[in-house]
Amino acid sequence: MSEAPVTNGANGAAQALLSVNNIEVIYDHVILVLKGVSLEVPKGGIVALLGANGAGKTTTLKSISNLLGAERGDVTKGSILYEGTPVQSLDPNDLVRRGVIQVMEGRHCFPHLTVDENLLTGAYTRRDGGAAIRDSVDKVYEYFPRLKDRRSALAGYISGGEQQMCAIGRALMSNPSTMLLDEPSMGLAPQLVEEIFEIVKQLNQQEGVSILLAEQNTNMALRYADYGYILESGRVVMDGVAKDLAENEDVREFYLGVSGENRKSFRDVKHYKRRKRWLA
Amino acid sequence: MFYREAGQFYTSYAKDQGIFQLRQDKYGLWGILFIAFIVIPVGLYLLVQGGLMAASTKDYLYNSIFLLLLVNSMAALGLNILTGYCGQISLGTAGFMGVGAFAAYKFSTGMNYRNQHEDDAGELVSQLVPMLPPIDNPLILMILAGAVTSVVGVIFGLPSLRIKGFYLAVATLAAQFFLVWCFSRVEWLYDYVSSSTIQVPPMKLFGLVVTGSETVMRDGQQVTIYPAAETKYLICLATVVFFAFVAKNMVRGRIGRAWMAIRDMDIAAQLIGIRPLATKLLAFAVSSFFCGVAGAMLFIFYLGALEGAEAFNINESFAVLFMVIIGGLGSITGAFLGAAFITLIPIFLVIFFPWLGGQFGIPVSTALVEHIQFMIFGALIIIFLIMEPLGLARLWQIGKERLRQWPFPY
Amino acid sequence: MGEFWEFVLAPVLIFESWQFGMEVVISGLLAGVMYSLVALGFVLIYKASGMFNFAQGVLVLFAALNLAGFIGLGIPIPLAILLTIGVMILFAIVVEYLILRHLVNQEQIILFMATIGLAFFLSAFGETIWGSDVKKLDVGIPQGRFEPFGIQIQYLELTAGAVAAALVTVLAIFFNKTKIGRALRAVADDHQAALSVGINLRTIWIIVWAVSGIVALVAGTMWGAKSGVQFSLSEIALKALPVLILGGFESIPGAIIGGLIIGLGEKLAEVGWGPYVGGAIEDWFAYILAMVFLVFRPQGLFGEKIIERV
Amino acid sequence: MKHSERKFGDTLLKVDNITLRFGGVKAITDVSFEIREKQIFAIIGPNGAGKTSMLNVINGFYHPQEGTITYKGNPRHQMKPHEAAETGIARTFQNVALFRGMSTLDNVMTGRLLKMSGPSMRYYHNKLANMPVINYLTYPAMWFGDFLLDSLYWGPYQKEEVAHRKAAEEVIDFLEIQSIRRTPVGRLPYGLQKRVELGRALAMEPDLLLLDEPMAGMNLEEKEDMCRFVIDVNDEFGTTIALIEHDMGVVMDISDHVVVLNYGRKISEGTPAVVQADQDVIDAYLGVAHEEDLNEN
Amino acid sequence: QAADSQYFPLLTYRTGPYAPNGIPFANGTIDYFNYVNLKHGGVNGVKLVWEECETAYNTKKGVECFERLKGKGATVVYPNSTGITYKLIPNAPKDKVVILSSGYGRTDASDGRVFPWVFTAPTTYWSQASAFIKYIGAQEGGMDKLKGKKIALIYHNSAYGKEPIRTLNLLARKLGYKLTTLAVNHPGQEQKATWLQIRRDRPDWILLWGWGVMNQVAIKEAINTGFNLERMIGVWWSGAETDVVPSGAAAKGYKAGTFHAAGGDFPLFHDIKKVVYGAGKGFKDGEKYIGQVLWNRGILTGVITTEAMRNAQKKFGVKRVNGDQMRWGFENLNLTESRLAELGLKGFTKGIKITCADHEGNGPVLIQQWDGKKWNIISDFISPMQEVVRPLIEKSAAAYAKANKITPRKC
Ligand SMILES: Nc1ncnc2c1ncn2[C@@H]1O[C@H](COP(=O)(O)OP(=O)(O)OP(=O)(O)O)[C@@H](O)[C@H]1O
Ligand SMILES: Nc1ncnc2c1ncn2[C@@H]1O[C@H](COP(=O)(O)OP(=O)(O)OP(=O)(O)O)[C@@H](O)[C@H]1O
Ligand SMILES: [Mg+2]
Ligand SMILES: [Mg+2]
Repeated sequence: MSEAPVTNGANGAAQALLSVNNIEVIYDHVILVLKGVSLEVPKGGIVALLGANGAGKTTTLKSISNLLGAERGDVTKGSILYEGTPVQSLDPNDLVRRGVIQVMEGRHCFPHLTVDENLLTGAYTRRDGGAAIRDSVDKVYEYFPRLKDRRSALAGYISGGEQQMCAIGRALMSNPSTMLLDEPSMGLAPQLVEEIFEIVKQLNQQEGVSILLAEQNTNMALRYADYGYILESGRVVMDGVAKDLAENEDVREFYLGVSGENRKSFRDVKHYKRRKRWLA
Repeated sequence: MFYREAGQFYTSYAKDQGIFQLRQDKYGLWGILFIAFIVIPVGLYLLVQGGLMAASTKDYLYNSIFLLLLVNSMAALGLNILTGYCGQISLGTAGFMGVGAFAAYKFSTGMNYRNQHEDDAGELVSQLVPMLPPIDNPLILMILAGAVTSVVGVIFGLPSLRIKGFYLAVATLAAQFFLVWCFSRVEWLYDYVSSSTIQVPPMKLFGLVVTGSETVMRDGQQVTIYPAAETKYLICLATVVFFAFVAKNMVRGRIGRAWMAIRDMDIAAQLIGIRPLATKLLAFAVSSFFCGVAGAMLFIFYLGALEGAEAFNINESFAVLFMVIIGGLGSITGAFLGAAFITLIPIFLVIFFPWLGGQFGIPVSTALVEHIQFMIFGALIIIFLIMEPLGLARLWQIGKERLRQWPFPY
Repeated sequence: MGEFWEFVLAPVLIFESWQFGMEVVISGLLAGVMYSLVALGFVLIYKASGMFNFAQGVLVLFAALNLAGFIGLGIPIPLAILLTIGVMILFAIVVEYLILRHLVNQEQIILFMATIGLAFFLSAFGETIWGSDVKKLDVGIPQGRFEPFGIQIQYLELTAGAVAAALVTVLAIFFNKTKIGRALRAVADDHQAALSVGINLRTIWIIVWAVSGIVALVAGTMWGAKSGVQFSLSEIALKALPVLILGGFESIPGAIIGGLIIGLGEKLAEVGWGPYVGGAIEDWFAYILAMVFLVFRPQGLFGEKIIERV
Repeated sequence: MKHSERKFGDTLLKVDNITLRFGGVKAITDVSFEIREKQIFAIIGPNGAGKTSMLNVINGFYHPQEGTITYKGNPRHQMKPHEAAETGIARTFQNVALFRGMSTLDNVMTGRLLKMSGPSMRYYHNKLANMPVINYLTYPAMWFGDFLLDSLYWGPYQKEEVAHRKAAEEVIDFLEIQSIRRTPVGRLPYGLQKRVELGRALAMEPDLLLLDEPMAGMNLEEKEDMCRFVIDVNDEFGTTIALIEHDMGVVMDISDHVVVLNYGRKISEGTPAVVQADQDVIDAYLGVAHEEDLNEN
Repeated sequence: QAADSQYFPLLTYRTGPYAPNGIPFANGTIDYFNYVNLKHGGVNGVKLVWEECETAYNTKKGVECFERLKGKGATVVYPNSTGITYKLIPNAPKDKVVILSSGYGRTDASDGRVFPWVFTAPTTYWSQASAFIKYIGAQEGGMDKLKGKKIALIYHNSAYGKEPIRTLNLLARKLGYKLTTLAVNHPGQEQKATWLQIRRDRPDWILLWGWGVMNQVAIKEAINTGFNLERMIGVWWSGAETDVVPSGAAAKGYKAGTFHAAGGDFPLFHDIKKVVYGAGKGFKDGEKYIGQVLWNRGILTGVITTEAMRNAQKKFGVKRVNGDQMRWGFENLNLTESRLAELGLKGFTKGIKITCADHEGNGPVLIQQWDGKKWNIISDFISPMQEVVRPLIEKSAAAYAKANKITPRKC
């Protein structure tokens, strides 16, 4: 397992905080989803994980945070190291204690808990006392004033976007040192999307939080990330420094859309399916 | 390698809508039916004739194993429709089976009611007056039993509009307890006999004795004919196969899709136009019909005489639910697999342990066997669930998927 | 008054003799509390994992069997109680290790089925170890009765009432005022999300199963004092189920209130209507009563709201 | 075709002064608008503004405390969701609400249910509309007959099933999800699930299609595909579409008319261009950065 | 199967809710068989072999057991549960297996003309019910004193529990007492409502027709509500040691019916202790059951069987008897008191004489009482009111014959 080939790291200089080496994931004993994915997150970096629907982004994140077991998925090959130690045998809660927290796709709030309680649950692993936790709650409410209005509503009843904020806020409550964000911008109003990325950046710069970000909003993701990986059908097909990726022609065509004067209206999109060159 | 769809194309939707996606599956089913209908009866007959098997062993296989298996499969099919396909957990199955049994009894004896009066001497005289001609055709009885049970099932299904999940499960116990109470309290149901026990009257089908016995003169001698185990077996088998076919048709068509929609997400189902109450009640009706047939079958063929409160007690309800869950919710095959598991494993263990003990010269007490059997059975349930929460049917399916891909691992 | 009305009003008419009426009421309420003791165990586990623990009845039997067994071995009662508590904690650990951790994030019905397997196992296991004969269980709960104003009240039931009240208070405080309480509800809502925020499902489950085992011990002691300890003890779970749905699966106080309503309702019905229809109606009456409440409040009186939203 | 040239029909749905409260929370306050036939109608607004709630009101899942809804000229009161569906309103959901245990094909086929005999008495009503007197006896009888045929999968029923399968396959082809026909939808990635959900709604051949954030969680390419489907549905079948979306690019490009909600109130309404320029909208929703973003593009 | 052995399937229940009763009962019969083998080398040299099968008192399981074992040469079966008895009766003539249900099962099967294969010897529920009334009459100072008395029947809500109602009702019409029936559902853990009704009605006598935990709770409730236990009589399935265990000494005074002596003071029992347990051939922990009510009942079953078998051997001059022969042996059994004494069971029960028409024998009933430590017989044998019971049996059997198209034998 440990013999997995060393991948082309982000940039040899920064020490890899999290490294995923050539993992293979199988669901339900029969469905092979990840076919050897390797990636690295340097300490203090923001790494974006891009790719189409079903490419395996969520699966990658879940295998890092050890949540796959709950979905009858298995990492059958490869290894995952966090701060140099393998984490596959750890409980998810051990990882959280070590500072790795995941915002799950699909707004997994606790529906029968109020927004407030949801946030407090996020601080479950913290040991620094009630006052500090209250401060964090206030900070989350500062980020998301809309949540504050609905703080005593059951999370099951709040709107989709509010649930998304709740899930993100809940993750922030644990004072993480590494965050795995699975499509944080989904379903949020444009203004808020901007804000979310600002928050991410702020956490990264001020508190040194390392971030692995799975996103569909490629535009935004590449703007904020340092490094990016592009996943297609369970394989990394391209990776590189975010700026370079953003300049790459293929990436521009398929993920970013052509901006500027040439920007096509969604109304005029051609009625034929284009083929991605690298899938040939 | 051989279990592949390679080369099998369907050129019409009608074909593609067939029960089986794979020709091999179809042949498999025909094979199983062939075994069940022909190989088993003929084979056992030959074995007994050839002196390789005791006649009583053959009877044991039919009367205690095959019949019970068929009855349980029938009940599991019924519950699977309700719980597996429509998502309504019910613990009233035994009660509904009881309704079927008692309905069959009442129809078979002509719906007697009691006419009671005091005669001149002040003695109480009572007599039973039939309201309908007695029916002695078991097939008709089973259908009637199913129909009556449907009605009862619909009544007890009404609260399902409001009550969901485990709340509904527990609420259906109301049906269970109430019905069982009726079986021991409503004297009309058991023709006023003091012990509240019902007994199946003699019946014939196609000239064959099915229940009871018949005394005829043959060569100037009185001969009593008892029902052959094969007769009972084949009747039950045909019934179960027919209803399994019906169930499969229902669940793969529009009705089944409506049920599954309600099961998977009832709000979304409503928003695409499915009426929740009607759909759930239909599931209750169909499921109860099946359970009613199973109850009638249990009564007519398997037990012959029964006491409602005992034969249909709550544990039977649980047993059927186990079959459905272990077999696989929402799978017709699963109903059979589950019934086989729950019916056969305990019998197997009970026979196996004393045998094993015998091999080592250790006498095993029956109580210990029973306890070990329970422990192993419980452990097996847990192990299976951990291995595959979706039941034996899913395990079976995974096996097939693997086979399809074989020899490639994924 | 016509016969019809006499029948309809039968449960009220028993108050013609107010002493008897009061006796029915008090007995009913106290019997209800006895059910609550069993229902509490269900509530605890459901609250913490969304698991409908079919094995709760067997757990009651198992706990009582152990206690009676230890006492039967000549161990002094306080020590026997401690030992039994130890066994229940050990049991919780084993259950978590062998079963629960493998069933994270499964559907409720699957969890339910697993507890059935557990019930099979445990009942046989307990009897294999301690035998099947009826065991006397006497831990010094006062027997006998007293009769203020000619109303008969039994000490055993009064004790049960007091114990239940104490238990509920303690448990309610424990689960509502501590961080664990919130975590429990989170776990019951969504295993995966709970994992993702760092809640240790395993510890939570061990705690809850152990507490629920201890509650089962209390219930087993009370019921065992009444009937001796034997297999049938596991079947009182069926009497606790209507209490459970009436009060709501997640509510500790609900278990008590539900118990009171069910106990009172079924006794009034049985004493009032029973004689007219041949008796033994209380079993189904309890369920029908609970069902009627559910039709108006599908989550029980104090259960958590069923969230319907798209 | 530029949308300024597009022609719309009569008013299909009219929403008048709707107010919806949950306890103390006002999700919608006094909102009115009209959706015309063949229009692509967008509802936008910040999170929690009441957009989803509005759709829920339209298809009968929520019952507003005040206000009226007129659909196809008929005012409705306390309509049940399945009745809304019977009158031709279909929708997709913000948090995907597929039937997870079923395959893609079956999910799409459930969309055909209302068009099939059997489940809906309305079907018989339509079929027998000119024999009013005997209806109440014949509906159940016919239903039961169909039910029996169903259980044997025989004759007319099989034909019907095949016919609907054909219709479902058309939808599947249209959405290009042929390859996942037999896959249980629970296993599909999020984006495909959204597409299947659209397929289920389309299979209903609705008059009014409500889409709740159909493009959330998709990348550019997939969004383009989705837009194309929406436009095609609108063009080819003339289906009226009301959609909620947070991607301004999409909304501005494909919608004909936009309503903006904020805190449950309507703050602006008009063509995309008008709305985009509205300062209230910019403050409440689009944000300054986005303004730049759009300008920059 | 060896010619010098006779096979017995034993449907016993050592687990489940009724296990506490089932264990001593099963042990009794087996201990006796064991004893016969060890002491006498079997019955006339024919070794008794047997096989137990656990029914857990569940009909389905019992049926499965019987079907499995009957082919191994069974000639007699003890269904040990009313439900199983009912199920086995119709097939008995075909299976050629005698059904012996002593003191349980189907009472009207005592009519040997309709049920040639079923034996209820020595007594039945209906006999017991009438004997109880006789006993109560005697206690009250004459049958005429029964008029206006209130008798409450607390019964297990099942076929078993309902058996006596018909007889008791009939007698109530005749003798003028007032009968209230109070049903208790299985398992009977909770009987508050029943005992509240007892408190309200204040009956003069209570008859307890319970089973399993229901007995223990009923006795406890009687004590707790302060009912005079001297006036509470349990059926013979409510009068074993296990039933009074939870109450212990407090149950002193409680009475129950039985059809054989209580206690272990019979020469046979001492001999069993010596021959079986002394040689280490008994059950583990089994010795404690010797002399217990249900163990004694198990012995009686064994005795009736071996005596019937002996009878058949003599008549047909065979060693191993087949089903038909066994049936003859039962039908012509005359177990006299002197024979009982020979067996070391002097006074254990009244002589049993079975005839072609009457498969019950003479149906003697005894009353025993719990003195806080053990059961003591406190009455003489009470003969049931045959003039009332027998016509009931015949009527009921005739109805069965009609429904099942059976032509009764001529006797
Ligand atoms: N529980 C599961 N069982 C079986 N297959 C699954 C399961 N979860 C995901 N898959 C499959 O794994 C593949 C990758 O899914 P994943 O959710 O990781 O993709 P993704 O990149 O996150 O897509 P999206 O952008 O839509 O979220 C998909 O093809 C999906 O069908
Ligand atoms: N059933 C309900 N019970 C209580 N409050 C509700 C309910 N449904 C909606 N709300 C509240 O109404 C408000 C509007 O919710 P809605 O879902 O309509 O927002 P939305 O505009 O769709 O937002 P988003 O863009 O985030 O999806 C929210 O604050 C929500 O909490
Ligand atoms: Mg994803
Ligand atoms: Mg919304």
